[in-house]
Amino acid sequence: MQLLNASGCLDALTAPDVASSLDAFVTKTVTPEPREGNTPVRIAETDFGMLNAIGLANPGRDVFVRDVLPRLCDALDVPIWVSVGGFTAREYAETCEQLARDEVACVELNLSCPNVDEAPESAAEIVRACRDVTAKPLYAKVSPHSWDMGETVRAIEAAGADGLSLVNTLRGTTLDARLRPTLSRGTGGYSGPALRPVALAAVLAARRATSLPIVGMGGVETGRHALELIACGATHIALGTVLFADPDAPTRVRTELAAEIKSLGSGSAEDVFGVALDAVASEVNSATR
Amino acid sequence: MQLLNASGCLDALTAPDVASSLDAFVTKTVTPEPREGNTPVRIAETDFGMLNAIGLANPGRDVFVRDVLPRLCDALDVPIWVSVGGFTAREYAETCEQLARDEVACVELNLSCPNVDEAPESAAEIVRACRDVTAKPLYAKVSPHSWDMGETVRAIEAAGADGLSLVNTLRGTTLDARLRPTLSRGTGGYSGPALRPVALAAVLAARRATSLPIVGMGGVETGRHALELIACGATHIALGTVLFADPDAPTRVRTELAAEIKSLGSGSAEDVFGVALDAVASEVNSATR
Amino acid sequence: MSRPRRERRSVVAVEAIGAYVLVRVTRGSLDPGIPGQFFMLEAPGRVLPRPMSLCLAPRGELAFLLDPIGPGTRALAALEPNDRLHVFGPLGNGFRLDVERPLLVGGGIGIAPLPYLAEALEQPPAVLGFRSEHHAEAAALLPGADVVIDPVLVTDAMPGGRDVLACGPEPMLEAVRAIAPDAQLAWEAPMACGYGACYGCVVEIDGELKRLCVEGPVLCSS
Amino acid sequence: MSRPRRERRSVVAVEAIGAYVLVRVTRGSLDPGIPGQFFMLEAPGRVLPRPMSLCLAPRGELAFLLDPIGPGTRALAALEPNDRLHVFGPLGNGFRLDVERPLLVGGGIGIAPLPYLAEALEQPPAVLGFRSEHHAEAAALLPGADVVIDPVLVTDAMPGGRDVLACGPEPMLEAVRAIAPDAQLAWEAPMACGYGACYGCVVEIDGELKRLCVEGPVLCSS
Ligand SMILES: Cc1cc2nc3c(=O)[nH]c(=O)nc-3n(C[C@H](O)[C@H](O)[C@H](O)COP(=O)(O)OP(=O)(O)OC[C@H]3O[C@@H](n4cnc5c(N)ncnc54)[C@H](O)[C@@H]3O)c2cc1C
Ligand SMILES: Cc1cc2nc3c(=O)[nH]c(=O)nc-3n(C[C@H](O)[C@H](O)[C@H](O)COP(=O)(O)OP(=O)(O)OC[C@H]3O[C@@H](n4cnc5c(N)ncnc54)[C@H](O)[C@@H]3O)c2cc1C
Ligand SMILES: Cc1cc2nc3c(=O)[nH]c(=O)nc-3n(C[C@H](O)[C@H](O)[C@H](O)COP(=O)(O)O)c2cc1C
Ligand SMILES: Cc1cc2nc3c(=O)[nH]c(=O)nc-3n(C[C@H](O)[C@H](O)[C@H](O)COP(=O)(O)O)c2cc1C
Ligand code: FES
Ligand code: FES
Repeated sequence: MQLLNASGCLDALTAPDVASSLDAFVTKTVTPEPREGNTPVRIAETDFGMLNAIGLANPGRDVFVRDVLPRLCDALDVPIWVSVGGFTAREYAETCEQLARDEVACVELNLSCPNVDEAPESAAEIVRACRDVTAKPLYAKVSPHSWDMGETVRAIEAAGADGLSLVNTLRGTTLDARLRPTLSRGTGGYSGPALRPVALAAVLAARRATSLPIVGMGGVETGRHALELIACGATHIALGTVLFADPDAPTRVRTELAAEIKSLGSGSAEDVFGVALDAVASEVNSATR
Repeated sequence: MQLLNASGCLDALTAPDVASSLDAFVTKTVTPEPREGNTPVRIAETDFGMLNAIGLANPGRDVFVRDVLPRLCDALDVPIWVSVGGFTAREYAETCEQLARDEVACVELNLSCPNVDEAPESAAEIVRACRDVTAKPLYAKVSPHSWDMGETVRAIEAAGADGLSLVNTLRGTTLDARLRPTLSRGTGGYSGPALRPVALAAVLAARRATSLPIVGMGGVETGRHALELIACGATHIALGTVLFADPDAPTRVRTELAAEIKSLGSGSAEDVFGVALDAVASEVNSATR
Repeated sequence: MSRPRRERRSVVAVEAIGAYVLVRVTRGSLDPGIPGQFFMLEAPGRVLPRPMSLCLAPRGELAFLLDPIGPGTRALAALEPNDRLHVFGPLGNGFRLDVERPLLVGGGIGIAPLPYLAEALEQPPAVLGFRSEHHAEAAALLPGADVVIDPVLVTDAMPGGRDVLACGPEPMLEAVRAIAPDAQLAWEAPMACGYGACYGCVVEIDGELKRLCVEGPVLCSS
Repeated sequence: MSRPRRERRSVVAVEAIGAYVLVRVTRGSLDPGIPGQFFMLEAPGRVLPRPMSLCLAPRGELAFLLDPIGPGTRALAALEPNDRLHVFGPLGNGFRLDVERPLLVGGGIGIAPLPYLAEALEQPPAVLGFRSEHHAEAAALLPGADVVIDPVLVTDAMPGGRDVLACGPEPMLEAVRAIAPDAQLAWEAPMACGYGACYGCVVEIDGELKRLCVEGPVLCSS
């Protein structure tokens, strides 16, 4: 079990100590061209989560590879995962080619970018195009809006992905007191505690469809939340929104998770892995009264 | 503005007084064959919502039309909307044919049944098949898992729908203390407060794509919540999960909504209708410092 | 039968009774109903209310005995005097009281509806089973009851030839039914609404899945 | 510059000061930092913490002045002595203190960082603007300050030829900048993290969108 940050939820150059407390650091999504991102207001709290419409602000792949990546290597001891975004399969693949460097431990394909159609064919097409040009481990990051998670996941696996990252944000809106959307863009990505049941269901459905490694995420705030994702079939855990409230969350969650596992009488995360799947298969309690 | 119950969240025969406090009563989804529904456990609370896996328990369309519908008419003074489910466009259409009776004010097509693929073509196909056989008002009920709400809604409108119902539940899972899914089926529909930002975003996106009437729902608990859906473009409001906690919610929400509208200096819900859309179009505040 | 009402009531007192907690609220114009009926109690901070049998109906009050086992019951146990909560009821079908030789049987928190029932039946004999001495302190709510503690079971201590009215965990109810086929048994199921709206609480009754909140919670076992 | 830390602190006192609320917490081993720096305060029941300028640093304490305008600030204002909350800081860049003829300018809750700043600068002259007499009671935190009340504006009362250090609502800061181009201004933006992780707090600085929590909140206006 490795503990990562969720893409876009940590800047390792600004907070290298936080990044170093993880098992691997995942960059914010890198796109072909530099993007300034959306006009503020970009973030808003909701009652049980938050919305963001950062707009994939990033320096573009050229500057990323030339300038940011070397600085990340200097600042960090942990492996670096690069999150890749784009608008066509070819753009994704070209970025993957540029990332064929020792410093990059893994590529995470963000398949939930605006304007990227996430029907299974399209996700698979992107994965296949990248698979053709890179030998790096390829993780596909999937949105919970996918109607049939099993189908999506099987298509992504068939296209050559080495792992999955689940889940990205849901689409959400919140209004201010005067009934205007709080975010300038009107709508943003909904993350945090409210996402937990959605993330558990997505990981469970994906685990039923594949034995690929899965980075589980969505509202994880405590060791117990991480444990539940592992029980649903996550092999690794990523922390997103919780990092905003608590930069010490990696160390805390790790400690809490170890305590949870111990209190179950288990030795390690592996013992708990996927236990929720067995339960559904075996337990159909027909009530007779 | 009409206030309805969300399908599956009220039994008018058991609680006719609650149903009569609405502007119209929506039945639980009726399928071609009788369905006993899922084995318990069927419901579970989560931190900010609830899960249900009732499994479309219903007596089937024949018994519904012959036996339940007349009893509903006797018990209620308010119009009756019938929610229709099925597995093929033809099944939906056949049910619509059976519902060509004066007692039925409106048909709501539940397009988010298990095993019903909700890609725009398929939803549109169902709507078209029903449109061909009925003159009743046809509302299409859409899941928030739809990747492109605008496209889904345009396809549904082109197929002849008279209105939309937004949103159905998200898929969610929750585990008990021993890490087994609380629901026997493993996964269920996630409703309640956590859904609010998702419902607002879905209604906003749908309203951008169509001028059809929209029944907004998802986590409405107060007049303020109803007001926000109206500001995002809902023409009507449905109450779901809140009815379980508060059978008096229809009267309360109506009173609160009137007070909210008054405190905004507006005369009626119509004045507030869609104001959130104007705000996004007009307000792009470029920060200069 | 009295029509259920929903009112915002005030907490009068919250008292520990062994491992359980007795929550007393002002009665307002709520009807205490028939023993075995239940109320939906708003659990502060939770989305859904929780079903609770009426335990006692002191003048001007309604009292509920609860076992703090999860987030909802713990939130209720943490209430303080003058806190307010919505209470909805009475709901469901209670015990039939037209029995000749009543015997009350309770297991664990299943004692909850028995004090109010005992009052209606003029203190009939009772057998109560608990899993520890600490839990058994709740037997004080039913003076004169026979009390057994694990590993002794209520079915070991039940006299024969009685009209049994029982409430307790499912395995206990099954065991009671095995030796007293005509017993009236108060069952449990997870409930979202308590008034027939959600179809969440179904259990198999006469070979069909039926709503326990409408058909029960008290069912005749045979 | 001192490294920010996150600690669980206890509330010492919560005091109303006019329309505002002063929340005093134990200092623990947190560094109060440079005036104009801020802390992220856990807001009970909310998902995200809230940025607050340090207002005062009494011995063994940190004190924050807040305007209860929304769910987060209202939750903070409802804290009671001995309640605990996480405090993370000091964060961002404070005021440069190497100025010759300092003048502090504050508008509304923009007074928050000025008492601690005034201490560091040995009580320089100050001009404060408020929207009502009630709000103006907070001027007691900055003895000797000139106070104006709407419709009179701080810019009407600002003496010239001074090194201005200002905090207040955006329109006030714009107006101050117009007459004092070299002023140091403390800006606000919605923040999720306060330490550069979310890119939520960007504002246009030198023609680019930059993170206010990293580059600011105090910016030199020219
Ligand atoms: C008609 C009726 C009357 C009841 N009367 C009382 C009473 O007087 N006093 C009292 O303490 N409790 C009573 N209960 C049970 C009580 O409602 C539940 O214990 C409570 O809802 C649990 O909520 P929670 O959030 O604390 O725990 P949860 O997290 O909801 O549950 C904790 C554990 O208990 C199990 N569980 C939850 N609800 C039930 C249930 N209804 N049946 C069986 N297992 C369940 C869960 O699966 C879980 O393992 C009654 C239930 C019913 C249906
Ligand atoms: C560096 C910094 C220091 C601050 N110091 C203080 C302080 O010492 N005392 C104090 O009372 N407040 C201070 N603030 C502002 C304070 O953080 C916000 O008022 C608070 O986060 C609002 O949270 P809420 O949940 O109460 O209201 P919300 O519901 O979040 O907001 C209520 C209203 O205020 C607006 N708003 C929210 N946050 C901001 C913001 N940061 N800038 C402009 N408008 C906003 C919203 O759009 C909304 O209209 C500071 C902000 C920053 C960035
Ligand atoms: C501010 C913010 C920015 C994000 N940026 C990205 C991104 O650039 N790429 C990406 O794949 N996911 C991004 N995400 C989604 C997260 O990686 C994660 O999938 C999601 O937030 C759910 O996890 P959480 O509930 O723990 O935050 C972002 C999330 C937030 C809150
Ligand atoms: C117990 C339960 C049963 C439901 N049954 C149906 C159904 O039969 N048909 C349907 O279209 N939606 C059904 N729904 C979804 C609701 O109609 C509604 O779309 C959803 O719950 C969101 O609204 P809410 O958050 O206000 O509950 C059900 C929801 C719940 C909680
Ligand atoms: S609890 Fe809702 S139908 Fe019984
Ligand atoms: S508040 Fe998160 S980057 Fe500034």
